[in-house]
Amino acid sequence: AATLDDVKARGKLNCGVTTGLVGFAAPNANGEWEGFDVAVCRAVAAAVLGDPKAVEFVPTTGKTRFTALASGEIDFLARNTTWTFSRDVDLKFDFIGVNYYDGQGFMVPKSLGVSSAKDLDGATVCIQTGTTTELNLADFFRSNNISYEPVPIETNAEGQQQYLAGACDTYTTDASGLASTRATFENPGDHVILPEIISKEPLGPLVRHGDNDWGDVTRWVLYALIAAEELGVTSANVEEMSMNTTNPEVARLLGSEGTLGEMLGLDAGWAKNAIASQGNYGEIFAKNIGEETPIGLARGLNAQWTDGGLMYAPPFR
Amino acid sequence: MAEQAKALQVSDEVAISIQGMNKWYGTFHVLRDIDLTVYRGERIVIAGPSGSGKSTLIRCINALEEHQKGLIEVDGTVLSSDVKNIDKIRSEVGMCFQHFNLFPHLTILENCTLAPIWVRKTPKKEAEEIAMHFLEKVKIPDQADKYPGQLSGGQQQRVAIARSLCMRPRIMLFDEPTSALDPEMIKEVLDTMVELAEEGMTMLCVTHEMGFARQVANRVIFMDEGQIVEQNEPEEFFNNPQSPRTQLFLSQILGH
Amino acid sequence: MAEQAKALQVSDEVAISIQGMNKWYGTFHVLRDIDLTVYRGERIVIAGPSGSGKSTLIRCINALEEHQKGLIEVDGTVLSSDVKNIDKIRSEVGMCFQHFNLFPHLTILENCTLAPIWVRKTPKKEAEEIAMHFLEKVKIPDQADKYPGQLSGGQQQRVAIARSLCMRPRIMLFDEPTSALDPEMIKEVLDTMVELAEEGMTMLCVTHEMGFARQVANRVIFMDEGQIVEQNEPEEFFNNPQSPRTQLFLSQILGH
Amino acid sequence: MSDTHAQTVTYVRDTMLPQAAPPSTAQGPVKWLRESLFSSIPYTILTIAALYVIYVLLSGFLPWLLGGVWTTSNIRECREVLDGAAGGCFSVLAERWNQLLFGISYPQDGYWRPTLAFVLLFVAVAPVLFSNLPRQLLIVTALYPFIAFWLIWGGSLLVPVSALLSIVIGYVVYGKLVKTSFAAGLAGGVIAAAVVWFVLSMMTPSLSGVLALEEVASRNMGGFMLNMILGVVCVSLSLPLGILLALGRQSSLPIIKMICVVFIEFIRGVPLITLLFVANVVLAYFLPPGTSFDLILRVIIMITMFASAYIAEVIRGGLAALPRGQYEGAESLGLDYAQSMRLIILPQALKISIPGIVNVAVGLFKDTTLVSIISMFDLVGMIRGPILASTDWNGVYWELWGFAALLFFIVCYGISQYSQWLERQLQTDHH
Amino acid sequence: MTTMSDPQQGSFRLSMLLNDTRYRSYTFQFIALVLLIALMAFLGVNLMRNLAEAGLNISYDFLGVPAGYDINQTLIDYNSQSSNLRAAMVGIINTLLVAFLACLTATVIGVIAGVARLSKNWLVSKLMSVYVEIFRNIPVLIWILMIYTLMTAVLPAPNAFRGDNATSSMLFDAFAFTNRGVYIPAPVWGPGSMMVVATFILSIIAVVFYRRYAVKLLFETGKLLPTGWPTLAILIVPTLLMFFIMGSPIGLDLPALKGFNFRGGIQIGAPLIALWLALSVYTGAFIAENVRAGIQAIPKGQTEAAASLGLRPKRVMNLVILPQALRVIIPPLISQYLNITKNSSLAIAVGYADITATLGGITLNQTGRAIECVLLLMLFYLTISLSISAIMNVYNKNVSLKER
Ligand SMILES: Nc1ncnc2c1ncn2[C@@H]1O[C@H](COP(=O)(O)OP(=O)(O)OP(=O)(O)O)[C@@H](O)[C@H]1O
Ligand SMILES: Nc1ncnc2c1ncn2[C@@H]1O[C@H](COP(=O)(O)OP(=O)(O)OP(=O)(O)O)[C@@H](O)[C@H]1O
Ligand SMILES: NC(=O)CC[C@H](N)C(=O)O
Ligand SMILES: [Mg+2]
Ligand SMILES: [Mg+2]
Repeated sequence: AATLDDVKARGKLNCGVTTGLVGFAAPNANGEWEGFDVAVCRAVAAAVLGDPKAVEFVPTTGKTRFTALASGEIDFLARNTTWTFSRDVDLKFDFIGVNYYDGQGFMVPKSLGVSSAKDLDGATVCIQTGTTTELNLADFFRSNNISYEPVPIETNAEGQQQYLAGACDTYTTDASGLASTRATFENPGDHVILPEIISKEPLGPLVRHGDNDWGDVTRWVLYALIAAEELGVTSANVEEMSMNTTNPEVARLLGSEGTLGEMLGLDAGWAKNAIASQGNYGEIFAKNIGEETPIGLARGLNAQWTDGGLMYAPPFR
Repeated sequence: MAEQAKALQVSDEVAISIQGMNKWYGTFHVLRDIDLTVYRGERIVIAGPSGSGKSTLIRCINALEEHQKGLIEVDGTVLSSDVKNIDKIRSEVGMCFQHFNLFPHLTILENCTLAPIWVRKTPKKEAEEIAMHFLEKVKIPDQADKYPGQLSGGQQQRVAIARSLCMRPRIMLFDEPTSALDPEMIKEVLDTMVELAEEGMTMLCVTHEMGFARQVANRVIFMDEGQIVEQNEPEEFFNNPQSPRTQLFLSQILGH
Repeated sequence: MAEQAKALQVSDEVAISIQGMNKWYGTFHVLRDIDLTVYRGERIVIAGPSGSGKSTLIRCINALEEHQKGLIEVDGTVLSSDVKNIDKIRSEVGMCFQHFNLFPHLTILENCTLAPIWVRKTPKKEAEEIAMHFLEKVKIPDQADKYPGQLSGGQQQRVAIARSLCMRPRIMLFDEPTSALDPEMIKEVLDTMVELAEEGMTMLCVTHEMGFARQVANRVIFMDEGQIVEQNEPEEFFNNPQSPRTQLFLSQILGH
Repeated sequence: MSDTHAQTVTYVRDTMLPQAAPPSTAQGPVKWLRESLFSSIPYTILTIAALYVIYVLLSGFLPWLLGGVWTTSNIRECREVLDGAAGGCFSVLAERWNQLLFGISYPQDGYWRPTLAFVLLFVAVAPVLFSNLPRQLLIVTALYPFIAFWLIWGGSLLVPVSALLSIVIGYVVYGKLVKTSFAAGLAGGVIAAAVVWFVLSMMTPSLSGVLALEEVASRNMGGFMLNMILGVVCVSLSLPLGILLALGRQSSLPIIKMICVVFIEFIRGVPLITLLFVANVVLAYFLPPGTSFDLILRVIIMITMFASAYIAEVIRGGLAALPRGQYEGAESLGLDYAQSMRLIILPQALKISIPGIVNVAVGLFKDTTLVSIISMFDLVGMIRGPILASTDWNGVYWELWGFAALLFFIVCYGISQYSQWLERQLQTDHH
Repeated sequence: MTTMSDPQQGSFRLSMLLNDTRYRSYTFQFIALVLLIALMAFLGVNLMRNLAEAGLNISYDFLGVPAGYDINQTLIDYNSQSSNLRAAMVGIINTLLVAFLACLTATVIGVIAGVARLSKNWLVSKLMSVYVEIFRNIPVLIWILMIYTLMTAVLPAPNAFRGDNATSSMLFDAFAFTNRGVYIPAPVWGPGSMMVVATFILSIIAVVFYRRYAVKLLFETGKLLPTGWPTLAILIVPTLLMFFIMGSPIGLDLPALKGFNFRGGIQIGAPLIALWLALSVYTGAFIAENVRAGIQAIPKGQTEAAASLGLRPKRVMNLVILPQALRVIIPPLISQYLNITKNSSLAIAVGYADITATLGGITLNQTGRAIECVLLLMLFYLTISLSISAIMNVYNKNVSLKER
């Protein structure tokens, strides 16, 4: 059950992603996967195998993702998955951290004239099955004592279809998912995301419970990306920084000092490879979902702790 | 017995009259200018090579096939495409098929009472009595509650005859009623038919049983290529055929 | 010819010996205490009413049916449940069925070579030569490449005989080999069997062909209700039956 | 005219009438129209109703089909070009052609490989389907699995060659031993094949570059190709399994019979979807820890089991249709069980069963679309997932569904026509 | 009964296990059994180890835990606080509902198409062949998805009914076809409505009795009563009378646009309709083939014999052809029903909450109890199919034609 050895032997990382959520994970016209979650997969591959392209992407739905991971079909699941108690404890997975702090929101057409989620009494709601949002939705409406009709769907693509066809009045999922879905609309301006955020959705990658070595590897790759931003290491300057840095933590991170890589069972340049290929956390964010992209998400909670956000990597020591 | 059957009176009343009747299957001319008058009480045997149109002729008479030209009149009713007329004629004319065509999902008794009840509106009880009467006549009253599948071929054909008789037809048509039977059973069925003949039923019978023809027919009609080629009394027909075709046919059949 | 066949020597060597054999179907006692010794070269005809167990007896001899009590010894091999013994006996004993049971998906030649090749491990070439030899013997070598469906019943039965012979059996069993045939074809098959008899083959034959029995058998066995009721030489058997059952049976068969 | 009367019946025709042409009402288009379309008032109403239905269907369908646009690169352009006119955006088919047929991740320069395998498939199945073709073609059939495997999955040619070699050697050994006993033959054959395979597979890795095509992992198969692969592989695998199950179910040995009955009835009692769920979510729990089949393999296992249960029932029908005499004939000649099955019973039973098997195959092929529900990207999965989700083609439903329906229709209709032809063939040629 | 007496009895040799017909069947069965047990043990041990390794266990406690999710179409009381078991019940009922509806319509479609395919009207019969060939040669999943797309993408959304310049309008102000489903009026049972319903039920019984009486009268006296219009009259008149006598106690609750959706009336959700229609037309094509084959299996001679006895075409059909054809048609028909039930599991593709979607989908996912859920799911389908084939066996025994 040593996943790390399996991955090395195989020469490829099997990484579970969504079936398509632009900005997070979606194949482009050439069939290459791109996105925020994809970058994490590639960073892990770069760190473990030295090659960011050595990844098999396995598209999963909200329903199939956990069985894919549990059955060993994938080694690593990076699919905007919410860290919850039962998934961690009961389903026997280990979340290795949080790469996006999110919450559940609602999107409605402007023409509907709704300005608050509490006005949605009697609405038809598109909802992905097998997700936390499905459960939150039930709780939200019940606690507010209003009614709704769920339209269960399997994938974001279907949700988008139904929503645009007017088969549901509102679409609810993680706010980031809503933003990315809206970005693909012909007229994104015709739709608004309601102000209520009805839940906490800390999204993070996860691995099977019990293989702590593999858990450590992936956890620290993620932290390496976050720490890199904090320490000012970018894909552009990583080579240079690894040669001549005065900051001992940067040196340890990039493998020019200490044996962190060895301790993980990787080579010394593990973090360097990851950062060089994907950039640091901030770069990844900006490139895939940041304000410059059509998705246009602000850093908000996902800013570094030094900027008042929640991104906080433990020390590399 | 034969003598007795032959001696029966043939009345002057016309039972079936066919005039200038023609039939085509697509462009194939099956029946050509058929003229035939059958008197009440006549017993006619139709013979001829395979494909000569014997079955077709018989089936035209009770409107199982449509004819395209000419006139068929049965018991004074002209056969037209009028459903009423067809119904009338069919209830006058009974028909017996080569393969019996009993209804396998009904008992023998039900087979016999079905049409009297639904067509003639005979009360069931009465219909059953009639049916038993005719079943006795064909000598199988004890099989009344069995299903057709449980009877032998000869018994089935006799039931088929009884079934037709239950409608009290004035004319019976037989289309090779014995040719699907084993030799022993042929006799059973022919005996039944001879008895019918003795009672004066008007009968048209397609058959190659020349013995039967000799014994009961008062006319034998020979068909070839859709036409009536020759007709005569049985003795004459067999002993002294006129047309060369008839001669050829008889030489084949009898030599066999 | 008959005389010639009859004149053949019957050796003292025992071919089949059956002692106290009993068989049940479920609780139905089909064969009761059968004792029978067949000498090499003997030609035995088994007769008896339907259901008397003739087929069952024959089928027990080559283990198509299992018997439950008693001893069957064929050519010195005791029939036990040992597969080796069964195989040995089956390759000594040829069998001919009422319905031929040819393999319709194989040509005549393939039908005949199948068992020699797969059971006797004869090379194909040799097997084909043998097969042609026997097909000539039954007078249909020219049909070798046809399929059974293309032959007449009589021809099929002769192929079935040839097929058995190809295994060079020392004993042949026939179960009503002619009863599924048309009268003309019966003769063809009987002729073939007479020839076989003339060559001294040990034969057990269930048949109602009394002519055949008279001509070739040197013993006729009469069975009823699963028991051997009477056995005798054909002349005696037919002219002077002892048991009342035999008398009754013969009167029915011969009077027919 | 004859003047028949009861008393003077004698009549002889002296001139035979010739064939005459039927009256115009009894022939030609007039008769056809009258009889097949307007024979009575209700029929006439029906005809008019049917004509109306046809009109409605065609008037909706034809402009859409004929006015279609084939060359735009996304739905917005397409709508612009159409400018409100009726017409389909068939450009989605042109633009996503390769994805529809091969999925998203099959190497782009390798499309010729599955295409070639597909073409060869026809050569390979032809001699099986049409018994009047030369028997030598069966060699192609026998080689096909290896060629197709190599073409589609790639890798060194040596792998399929050594598999072929070990099977051939195994068969030779089997052929040598089977004359003594079937069990010995089978065991010997299997062992020989395994040994050869083992020896060869020790050698092949060092030669992995020889005649190698780029390797493609199973999970990269997609599109219609995936449906074809699943259909062909599962039907061929399920045939032998189905035969064994059918024989087992006919067996007189109660335990073996019971095992087969339970298996068959169980499989036939549950929907394929639940079996796919098993493949997807629970099968891994039943395999030794650490083994991880990829999903396609698991799906193939489940679909094969599914198909074999249905095929077993078809073959059982074929077995039951054989007269008892065939079994007895074989037995009385001294053939043992294995021989009589292989030489006498199965050839006949299988022949009777072919139409039924073909029907199962068609049903199975249609059912391969169900894998899209466990998020595999077969043709339906491709359409529901990546293509409809993409910003470019979001909203082009009918063109895509129509295309998928058409592909399946062509294949299934073709096969079912074949099976009907075969049934007619079988009806006429019972010798 | 004694066994075959043979001289070697008692001296048992090992080779007899393979060569003796008495023992070798036991040998083979023993081997098969051992193999089976080995396989089971192998799977079982793996399961244990895998579960232990993952720290899971098999337990059905989750069935009692609140499900936490909502279901849109339920026939029984259900909310997100109901247990998973209750959710499974909802699923079972929904499966049975759609299967029942689809069986009904598929039969109607199939019978009509099958009979029409035999029609002498060339156009009609060709049209039906085209229907049959098209529908049975395209996967049912594609049909389900197409019809669902048709529902959601072509029908108007409820807000198209809104406002002064609404682009869509309701049919008779009572029926609304929207992309969320179809809304139809629901009956409202006022006081006294029970009387009306009771009258109606009594009328149905009366019709049955009337028809029986008609046949009996025919059998007894030969008088044939008309059955067509009296049936209609008995069905309608008393009920209508009672309805007015009781002061129109049954009202209609018409659907009306309120808020986001139509409220009131009965809503039939789009997924249900898509599934129902698709299963009906798809299976209808197969049933049409069965019906056609069944009718064609009856020899032409039967029709001719009946006709020559003077029976009219309608009677020929009812008294002679149908009773025979039904024996041929019903067994395949029942297995088509079974197929419908199994294919209804494709509900999951359109989000209809059948048993596969609730127990095998959401519950499985939210609880992670994969093995348990799949097991229960299979058990359910197995129960259904075994009961149906039991029924079929009984039927086959009862109707088989009596032969010699
Ligand atoms: N439905 C049909 N369509 C076309 N041709 C037909 C049809 N029925 C019969 N025929 C043809 O009409 C001719 C006369 O057929 P018919 O059955 O009347 O002959 P038959 O004298 O009864 O022969 P048989 O002694 O073989 O019964 C035959 O050539 C036959 O092929
Ligand atoms: N498989 C079986 N199971 C039960 N009873 C059987 C079986 N086969 C035959 N019988 C019965 O055993 C009896 C003897 O049958 P067998 O076939 O040996 O008679 P037979 O003398 O050959 O008659 P026939 O002349 O009709 O062939 C018959 O009463 C038959 O009903
Ligand atoms: N919408 C999604 O696919 C994910 C939903 C949510 N974050 C979950 O993990 O359940
Ligand atoms: Mg005829
Ligand atoms: Mg017998």
